[in-house]
Amino acid sequence: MYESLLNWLIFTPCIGAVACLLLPADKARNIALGTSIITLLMTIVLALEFQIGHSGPQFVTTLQWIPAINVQYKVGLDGLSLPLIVLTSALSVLVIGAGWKIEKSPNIFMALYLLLLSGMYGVFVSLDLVLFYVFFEISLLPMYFLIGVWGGPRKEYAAIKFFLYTLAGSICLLITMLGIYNVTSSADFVAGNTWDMMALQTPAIQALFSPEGEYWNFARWAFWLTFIAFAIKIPVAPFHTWLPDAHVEAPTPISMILAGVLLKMGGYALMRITYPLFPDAASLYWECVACIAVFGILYGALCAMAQTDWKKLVAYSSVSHMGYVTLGIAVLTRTGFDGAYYQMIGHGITSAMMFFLVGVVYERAHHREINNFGGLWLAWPKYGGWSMLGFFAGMGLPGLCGFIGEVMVLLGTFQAAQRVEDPTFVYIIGSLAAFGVVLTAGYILWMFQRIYMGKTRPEYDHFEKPTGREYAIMVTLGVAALIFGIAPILVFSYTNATFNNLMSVIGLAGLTN
Amino acid sequence: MFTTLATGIKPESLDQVAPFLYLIFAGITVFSAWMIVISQNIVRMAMYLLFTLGGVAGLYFLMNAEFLAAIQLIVYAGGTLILIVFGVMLTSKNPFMRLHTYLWERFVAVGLGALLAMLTTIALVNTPIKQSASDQMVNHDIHTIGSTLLGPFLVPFEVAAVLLLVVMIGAAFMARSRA
Amino acid sequence: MTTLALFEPGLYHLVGVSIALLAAGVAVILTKRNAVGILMGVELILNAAGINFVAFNNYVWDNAMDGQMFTLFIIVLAAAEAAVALAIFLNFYNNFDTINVDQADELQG
Amino acid sequence: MLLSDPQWLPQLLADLKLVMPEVILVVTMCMVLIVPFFKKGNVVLPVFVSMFGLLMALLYTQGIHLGVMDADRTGQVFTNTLAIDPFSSFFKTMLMIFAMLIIVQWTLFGREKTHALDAPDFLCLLLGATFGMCLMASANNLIMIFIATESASIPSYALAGFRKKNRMATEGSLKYVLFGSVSSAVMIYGMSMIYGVSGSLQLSHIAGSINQMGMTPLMVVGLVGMFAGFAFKLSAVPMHFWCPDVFEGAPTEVTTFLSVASKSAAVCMLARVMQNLGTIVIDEQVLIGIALGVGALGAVTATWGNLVALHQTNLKRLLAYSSISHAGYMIMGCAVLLLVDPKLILSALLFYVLVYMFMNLGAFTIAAVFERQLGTLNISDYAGLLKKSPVLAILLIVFMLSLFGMPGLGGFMGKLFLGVGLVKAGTLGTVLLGVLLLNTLFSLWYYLRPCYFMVFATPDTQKQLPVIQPLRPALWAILAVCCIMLLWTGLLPAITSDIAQDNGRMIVSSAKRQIALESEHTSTVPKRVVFTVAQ
Repeated sequence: MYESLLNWLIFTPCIGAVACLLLPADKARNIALGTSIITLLMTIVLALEFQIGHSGPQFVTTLQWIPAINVQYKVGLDGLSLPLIVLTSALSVLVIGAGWKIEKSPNIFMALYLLLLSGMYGVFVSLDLVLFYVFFEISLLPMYFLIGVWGGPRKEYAAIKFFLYTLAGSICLLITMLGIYNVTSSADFVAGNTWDMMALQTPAIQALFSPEGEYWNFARWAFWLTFIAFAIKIPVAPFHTWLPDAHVEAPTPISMILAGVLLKMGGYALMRITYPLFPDAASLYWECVACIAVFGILYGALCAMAQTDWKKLVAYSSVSHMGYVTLGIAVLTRTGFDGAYYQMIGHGITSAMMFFLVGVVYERAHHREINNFGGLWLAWPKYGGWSMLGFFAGMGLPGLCGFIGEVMVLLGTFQAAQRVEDPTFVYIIGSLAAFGVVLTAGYILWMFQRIYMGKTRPEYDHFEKPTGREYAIMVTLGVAALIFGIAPILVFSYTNATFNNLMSVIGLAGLTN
Repeated sequence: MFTTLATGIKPESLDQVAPFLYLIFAGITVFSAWMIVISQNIVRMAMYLLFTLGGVAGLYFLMNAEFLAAIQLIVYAGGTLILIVFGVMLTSKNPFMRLHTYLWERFVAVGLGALLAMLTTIALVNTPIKQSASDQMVNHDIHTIGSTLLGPFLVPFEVAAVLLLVVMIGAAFMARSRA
Repeated sequence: MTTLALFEPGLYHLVGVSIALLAAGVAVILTKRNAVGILMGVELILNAAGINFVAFNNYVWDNAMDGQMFTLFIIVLAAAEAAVALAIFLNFYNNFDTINVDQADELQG
Repeated sequence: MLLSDPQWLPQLLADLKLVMPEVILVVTMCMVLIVPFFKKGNVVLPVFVSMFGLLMALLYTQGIHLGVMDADRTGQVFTNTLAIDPFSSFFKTMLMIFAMLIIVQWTLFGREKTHALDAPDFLCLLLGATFGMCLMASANNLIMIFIATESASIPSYALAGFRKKNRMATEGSLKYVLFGSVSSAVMIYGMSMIYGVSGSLQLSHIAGSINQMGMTPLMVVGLVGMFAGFAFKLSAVPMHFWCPDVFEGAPTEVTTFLSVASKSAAVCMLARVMQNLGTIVIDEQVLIGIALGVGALGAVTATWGNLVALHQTNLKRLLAYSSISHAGYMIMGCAVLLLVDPKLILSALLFYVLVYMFMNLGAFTIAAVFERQLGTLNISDYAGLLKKSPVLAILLIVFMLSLFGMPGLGGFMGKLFLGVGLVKAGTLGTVLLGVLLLNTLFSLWYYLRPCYFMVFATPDTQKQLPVIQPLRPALWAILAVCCIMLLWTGLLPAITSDIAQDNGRMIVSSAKRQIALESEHTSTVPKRVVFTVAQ
């Protein structure tokens, strides 16, 4: 009965987008909200029907899409995708709430947003590489227009930069896909080519990817290409420069969805494509990737510390936090993977909340200069309280959702010492990553002090108090941050079986746990 | 001449003067061709082109292609060239219009032409040209020409007819004066 | 064969003439400013190709008439092309009062 | 097929059946010319006649293709001058549909600018060019290649200058005819060298002679000359100067026709030459050498087209340069034909041509609407157009994104199929693939420029653009067809790509037999090349 529900989940937002465009503009908000609530309900049904303890994809639909080169329309839901789908659905409702006051052509805004939603669902559920690529790119285009039309003063620059960077990444992915085609349709592989992610993990194809004897075999360069493709999306430090611009210029709801879900596409894709498909290369280059990740953590944190633009600070904190995701994946331990995944969920909640908190103030103050704020708590005590919850969750305070991910990543990193001969490198990496936590606490507390503490300012009296709609969003996110800080089992019960399977594919499960 | 066209057999005497004829025709052709390059007067250029075309016709005649030589004279020298001369006369108010080209341009052009010629010559000299598969030689008489034209070359022949129709339409359209 | 002949004109002699014509044609195309002049250069190259075809047909590939036939079509084409080209030149001249191709620079890069 | 052969008449009739589409086109041309004698100054009648003729030719092509007319006699007709195979039939079908759409476009746009008495001339030239392009797709020997190219080009010269009083149009057509005649002369010179070395005009024999003699220097000269001629038709880089000028000056419907039909016909012709070489030539080195040369041509073309397009401000010129770069991609596809399973690449090329046709038709149609109604082609004047005419703006964005290769639209699938073919071709293919993808990345910049101005930029208050009047239904139909085709080929390419795949077959004349023949004759002694005049 629920078999085809996943397809409806992907395409319902598309239908909603068309409805937004065709029906009168003032109905667009209601249509979008209705659509996102419907998808949320669908997601809840999927989550309830999901068989826990089953590692493979469920609710699978397989159709021949382009038979000429054996491309399939194959979607399915497994432990890796389900929590992210739930996160997407839940955030999508809140984001529409946050964008309720958009005045400039709300119908086109909502239509593009719903199209983006389709793209995001598609990315998280597609099990065929070409299909994945198509959704990956389709999610780019609405984002370009959403930033470029509804953004801040330098919106065009930010939009084109975002587009070009991510597109460069997608092209790396495309090269890999064509390479996979080349390998799997070669003469010594009789089964014919395939783009099916599950089929590509089988030993027969793995042997083709990394033949003996050749140093730069296909798996190794494909690993780096896909890594760059997704590192741009995450973003990992050297490829991150699009992110601060995009975040600063994007309107609040778009920043929320960008930080909350779009960045997760990178981490998800690393876990879904790069690591299971090229595990040999992953274990060969793990030190290198770990170094990049730790550099990202520290660089992001230091940059955040140096910012005077509030939103830019939050944006750099995303770079730093997503560094933990990369690190957790890079160290190739079960705990690290769990931590990285949990960090994605946690960051999805906290970053959305942080951007929303910034947006609430920006809407009233029309500037984001940290040094020109102060004493906000006294002006709006209730808002101040929820802000504290949000920022401290982002900081990784124990009991809140940011903590679990970071700690597990660090534990996973130190666990990696067990499988290497000389653990010095692991200890250095681990210590530096742990130092990142200190830096995070530093910049968040310092920012918090400069904005919320101290004497209140006279101009706050002219500000409209945060409305009930805004409190509702804050409360929902804050409560989620609390719940996920206390009960990680909510996520791990879904992911456990799939991660067991993933570790056995990567071939290091026995080594570490 | 007529016997030649009809039978493809040449009078014996022609054989003996062939080298001289070759020298004369080749000389006319190449000399006039290069005079076109040098000449600054468009009418003179057209005149030299006439000599070139005539010389080429002579060379065709030497190479057992009498029909082609005749066609070259009738269609090319008699038709196309007249067209060009008309073009010259219609498009220049001054019938002895001079073309101004800089000296260095002429040097560069001649240099490039010489370079091209040299490359082609080198390629030609370094290429062993082999004999065809069969050793039977075709008669170049008018009968063979006709049956070849309507045999293996039927489609190009018909297409050329259509092409000429289209060209007629196009040229008539371009040249007629209607608003 | 004969006592009169100083040499026997052969393939290389004819192709030599053709190459000289080609070079002249290229030089004409590159130097002349007048569209009709350029067309003359084109005619020279076409004639060079024609000589090649007939020479190769006569001296090397004499089992068929392909080369001669090709030359026949070249002559037809040259006439056709010249007709259309001159009509276009005339039209250009009516609009610009010149057929100097350097004047054709309203459209740029 | 000599006249003395008693079988010549039945043979001729049988062959004639297979070239019926071309014959129908010629008959239609004549009809279009005759029609004014019955009703002078009428436009509808010639349009109707030519549409009917194209439709008949289309049906006949399909009939031949499906084997309804003559089940087992597709192949080489008229002593191998023409090859009627699925590849050429598919291309012809697309070409006829395209010509019909062009005539519709012309009837809506250009007709008022054309004198009613000139309408038959226009249609006749258009049909003549279509006829030439049909032959280009089938041409199987040098003389056919030469004469088909000319019969496609010469009407195009006249078409480009069809607006006689327009200075830009005349200038464009002058440049076109000069470049065209020079490059065709070079092509013919190259062919004469090829003939000199191989002794045949037949493509398969020429390839066979490469087998026999190796790649002689003269053959190299000949091939370079011939490809230079092709490069002109393809507007490949050293020969591309005519393209933007002609495209800007010519009437938009002619621009559309030239940018799509003449280029894709040239691609088909190049593909056939390459396919003949690839099937028959054995020497690996020679094949790689040719592929390298053609691939470099394609790579340079694509890159140059994109680089120059980056700073174009005129929509039509931008599209012209974009079409140069697309030609480059297709040339790259032709280059690797020598190295991989040709069916894969041929079907990819057919699919690409199909998609390219609709992308360009759509984009140029909108450019024509803007040119007519707004009176400007300057992209920066389109600021804020999304508000004023949202549907047209969105459609233009769709076409631009498809030209760029956005997934979900046909352009992406075309590039994907091409990429799939390229990646199978070893190192050369991989390098070309890299060029293709890098170019795709760069091209985003200029394809987004119209989108940027229409969507983001604030309109200049000084300049008041006229309001766009409602378009005619037929025009909406063209745009809708283009858009639907792009979505269809982009989202559900299975059917189209299957058709392309089924048609990606080309008959290479008696390849195996040829190779056998060559091996028998390898021992022939070189003939003395100096003879007396009379032997």
